[in-house]
Amino acid sequence: MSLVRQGDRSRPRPRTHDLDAVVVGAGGAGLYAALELKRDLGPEARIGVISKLYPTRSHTGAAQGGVCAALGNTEEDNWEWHWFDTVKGGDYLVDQDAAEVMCHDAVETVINLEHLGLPFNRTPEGLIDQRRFGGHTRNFGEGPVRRACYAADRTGHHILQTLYEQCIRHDVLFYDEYQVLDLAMPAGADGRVNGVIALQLSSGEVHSFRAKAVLFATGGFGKIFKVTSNAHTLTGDGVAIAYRRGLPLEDMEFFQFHPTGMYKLGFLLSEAMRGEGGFLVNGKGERFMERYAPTMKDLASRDVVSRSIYQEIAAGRGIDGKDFVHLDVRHLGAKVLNEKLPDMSGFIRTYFGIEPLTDLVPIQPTAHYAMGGIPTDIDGRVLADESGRLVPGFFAAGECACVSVHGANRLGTNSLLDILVFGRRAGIAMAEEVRRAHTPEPDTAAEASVTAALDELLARTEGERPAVIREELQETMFTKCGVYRSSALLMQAWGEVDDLRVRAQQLVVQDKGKRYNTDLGEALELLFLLDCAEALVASAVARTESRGAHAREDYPDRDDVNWLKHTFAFRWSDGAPPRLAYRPATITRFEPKPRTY
Amino acid sequence: MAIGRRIWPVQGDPLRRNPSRAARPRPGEPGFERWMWYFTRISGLLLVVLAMGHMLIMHVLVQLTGQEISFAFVTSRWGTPFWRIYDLLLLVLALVHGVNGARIIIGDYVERGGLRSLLIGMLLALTFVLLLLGIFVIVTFDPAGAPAIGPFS
Amino acid sequence: MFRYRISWSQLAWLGHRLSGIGVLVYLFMHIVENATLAFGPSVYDTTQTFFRNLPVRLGEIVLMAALVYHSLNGLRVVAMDFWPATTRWYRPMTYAVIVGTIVAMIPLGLIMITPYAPWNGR
Amino acid sequence: MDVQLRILRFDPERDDLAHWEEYAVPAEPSDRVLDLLHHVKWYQDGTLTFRRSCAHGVCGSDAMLINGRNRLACEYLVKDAGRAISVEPVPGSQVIKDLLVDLEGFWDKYRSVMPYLVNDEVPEDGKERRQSPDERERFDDTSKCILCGACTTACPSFWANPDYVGPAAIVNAHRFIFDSRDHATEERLEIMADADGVWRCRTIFNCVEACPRGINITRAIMEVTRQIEIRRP
Ligand SMILES: Cc1cc2nc3c(=O)[nH]c(=O)nc-3n(C[C@H](O)[C@H](O)[C@H](O)COP(=O)(O)OP(=O)(O)OC[C@H]3O[C@@H](n4cnc5c(N)ncnc54)[C@H](O)[C@@H]3O)c2cc1C
Ligand code: HEM
Ligand code: SF4
Ligand code: F3S
Ligand code: FES
Repeated sequence: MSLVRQGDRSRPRPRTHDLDAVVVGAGGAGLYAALELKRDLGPEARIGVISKLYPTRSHTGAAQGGVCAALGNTEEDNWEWHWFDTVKGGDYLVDQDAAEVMCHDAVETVINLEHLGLPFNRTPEGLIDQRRFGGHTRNFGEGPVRRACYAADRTGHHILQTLYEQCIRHDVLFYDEYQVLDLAMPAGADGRVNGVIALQLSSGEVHSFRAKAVLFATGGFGKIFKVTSNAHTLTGDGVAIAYRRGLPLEDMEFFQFHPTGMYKLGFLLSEAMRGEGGFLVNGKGERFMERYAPTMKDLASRDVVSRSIYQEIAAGRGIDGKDFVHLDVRHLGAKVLNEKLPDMSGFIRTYFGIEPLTDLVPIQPTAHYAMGGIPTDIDGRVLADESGRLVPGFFAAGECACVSVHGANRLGTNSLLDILVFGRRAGIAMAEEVRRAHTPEPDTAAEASVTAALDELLARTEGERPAVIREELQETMFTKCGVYRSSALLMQAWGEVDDLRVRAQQLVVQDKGKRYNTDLGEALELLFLLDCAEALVASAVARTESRGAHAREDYPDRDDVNWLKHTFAFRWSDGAPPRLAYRPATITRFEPKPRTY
Repeated sequence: MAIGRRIWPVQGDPLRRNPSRAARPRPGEPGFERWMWYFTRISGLLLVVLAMGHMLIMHVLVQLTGQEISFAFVTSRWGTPFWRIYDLLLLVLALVHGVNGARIIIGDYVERGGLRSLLIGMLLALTFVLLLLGIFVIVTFDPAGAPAIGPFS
Repeated sequence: MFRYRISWSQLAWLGHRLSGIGVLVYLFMHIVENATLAFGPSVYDTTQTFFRNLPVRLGEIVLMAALVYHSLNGLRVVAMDFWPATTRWYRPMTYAVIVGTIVAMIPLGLIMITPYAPWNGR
Repeated sequence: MDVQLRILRFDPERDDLAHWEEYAVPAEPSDRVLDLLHHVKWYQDGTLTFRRSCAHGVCGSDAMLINGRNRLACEYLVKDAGRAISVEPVPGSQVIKDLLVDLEGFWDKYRSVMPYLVNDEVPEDGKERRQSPDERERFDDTSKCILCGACTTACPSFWANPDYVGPAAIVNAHRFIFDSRDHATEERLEIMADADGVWRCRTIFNCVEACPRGINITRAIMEVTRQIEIRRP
């Protein structure tokens, strides 16, 4: 066997790969960008997709409910209504120019997906079928509208598969199971990003990828919370890497809690369950959403529903006085449950061992989606600071980016739309960049520092295991930085996260091998999580208002005078608290109004 | 504990063939495997009648009617062309069906290479000989006056 | 491979393989045996008496069982090959084949064993 | 309650041969086997290696041989698995480390069946192509595949002959062969008719019993076979 035995830690020189463009992350955003790049630049172009998971394992595949576009296939609809809903749903922190682009391009993008092969459910006439979803309304808020295009409750699965399939067809190069650890940003090249440094998981070797344009589409970081719908691998790698490189993170304080997570497990029960007619009941058997949102009821936007659940629980009206309520879907009937929501029904049967047709389903809000992330313009170009200066060669799209089309709270189905529309636009913008840019130079300093950091981690024999620290972090964030926040809780959380960061400098990895060292991988991911948590808490402490998903007990009102602006958090220097700066939200058509549903 | 070496031959370098890319469809081989697939199924259906019929007559009916299998018995059956054709069909179909099956089984459990070719070669040779022998016996059998001394003596 | 828990349908396939090979081996021998026909009545009849005893008869019963099983299961396979929808009932069909073989072998086995059975005074 | 977890361990950097190791893991009946593996990895032995991501049966990362059957560790609960649980890597595959096997061959086969829609004609009005609900229903079952590999690695025909393209790849070919929008059916059928294609299926049904998505794989294989008969006589 040609293997390096344990104990021999001399690392070979990094292997280098020269590509035209490199995409990090093979979720919906990354794959669509790669596909557009390939279609734009032609068969000769070397477009690489690096992913720490096999592409079809990406979390886009877990998305269920649908992707919205004002196709108007089942009832009248208009993309401007969609635009309004998005802005209102985001509690007016949305950049309206970006949301306009998204809602307008939605129609064409969804149709393009159909052309690529996505098996949408169909209407009897053979058109793409649509259904209701939370926060989506007719005629600027009059009542619910059918806008979510769907493929059973596997919309994300089909988006992911369809895009992967077409990437295979167009011969995109896939580097599967490589974990990106750093950006190549050689000093003195006007801050240009021209590649990434990655760990090949199968061999433990450090590889260096050079490219004329780099896209980050690494997904979210829900794993900073204890109860979350996110996968174990959603650890904010891309977000943290950008942050460490001195780039800002936008609106990190806004993290969406989805109202219907499975109790304790956190897995998501899609909003489609309510879209099809399911509703929430409290311990007294009341449909309590009628009180909080008289028009939209259970289909009000997610932050509203999640807060309502917490208020019921706080008032002692949880089931048996505990911290959960029930979702009632019994009346939907076997046909709807088995044909339109087969996977949801399956989850309930498998993990709770109960029958949704006859039993009430215990649910609890679950950490779901990061509205914030790496700031970009409408073509996925990353912003270097609050003034709007760009980072040459660097792009971001998907959940790890913040365009910001979701503002303070994302509407259901708008995230798949975000990854598609902006993944695609980023791809097109990158093709432009590739044509313009010249051959990149290597960043040997980054290579060396990644190798050194890995060696140091592996060499340490005493310290704490990552799992312990991660567990404490998740507990802290969930209880002190969750649906309801307050100055006192946030300050506690801040202190604890700081402590954990210090302790994490002494992480110990038990596995000293090279091949598939997942122990090392988890340690690295914990460090990424800690960075995300730090930026999140710091941004949340500063925002003294309640807006969208950021609900503060001590500042219960929205404050448009002082806070109609995006937070930009910068990593200052190790140890010091992040520096915060602000950038006004773009308002074009819809003036902020109080938000009711 | 030595477990399943054959199942997990950990050979060589763990490095992958990255980047992975669209595999070109393999060139379609000529459809031998396909025709044998059909042949197996169709011959199988015919064999239900032929083989089961044969077994029922030779082992069950004979028993029930209190007869014994003897030269005379064979003479009486092969006196009519119907049974000769019947047995001829049975012979050819069962042999080809069964031998093809055996070929597949060898292919499944013997690694590609010399031994596999050798075994399959031997199988085919044996089959060929037996097929000729069987056909010869059925076709040349003379019910009227069977010779006291056979052609092989 | 050998630690994979055997399911009924996997067993059914294994049985199909074994019975197929068994019948094939018998067929090989049968052809050789029948070649004695070419040597005339006396040779043939002597060889036949050779085969009239209990062990050979038991072997023939096993052969019968193998063939019955192989045909029934073969029919199941052919049905699923040509009418894919029948795959839905693969489990009941597998049980039916196994039960069917056993049921069919009771009378067949009894008839075949008759001449050598104790109640026939041999 | 403690569960006895037996794991077949193998690390080529340290071991010459695979060996069993036992762990006592505290567990609730509602815990998944994946939770037990995590417990071992996080608090007992950090070197335990396996793949996982979503933890609720949608990504297909964690197919392994648990209690003698291929299943997803995240979909198998302790209350069904019992108090003595054995976990091994999926059979018929090259083990890279512990429960993690080499899947490159699996993906190569998947990619070799043209698993993508081929149809570059777009309706003149620029809208979606029409497809009736019935036409959509035709390939619904096979479109659920998450490429976990549980089926292919449970197939005795594949164990015997690793060149067999395998049920997972056929399922994904079926997904497109029966899509009314596709234009490359003939080519795909030609690939399927290869000597190592559908003919290697011996209707053993281990695949169906292993599939976490409940896909009737054998039916799909036989439907593809029927199409070869009909469309490529
Ligand atoms: C359970 C659930 C249900 C949802 N349902 C809906 C819905 O119905 N509608 C809707 O609109 N949205 C929904 N969402 C949200 C939406 O699915 C996600 O926001 C979106 O899929 C994110 O896609 P992405 O492309 O940004 O990233 P992901 O799909 O998460 O992909 C991340 C990729 O990055 C790779 N990666 C990460 N780190 C690294 C690294 N260091 N090196 C290399 N590669 C790396 C991963 O391997 C992966 O390929 C849902 C989310 C969840 C969790
Ligand atoms: C009586 C009616 C018969 C039927 C309906 C029948 C049917 C079949 C079928 C459908 C197969 C294919 C199985 C598969 O691919 O999974 C098969 C295989 C086989 N048959 Fe038969 N058969 C019959 C008689 C025989 C006879 C008489 C013999 C022996 C000479 C025989 C020997 C075999 C062998 C060796 C195989 C290969 C098994 C395998 O590949 O697993 N069969 N049979
Ligand atoms: S068919 Fe089923 S078992 Fe096979 S890869 Fe797909 S989901 Fe997994
Ligand atoms: S287990 Fe294998 S033989 Fe066919 S029915 Fe399934 S692919
Ligand atoms: S971890 Fe995703 S399927 Fe089990």
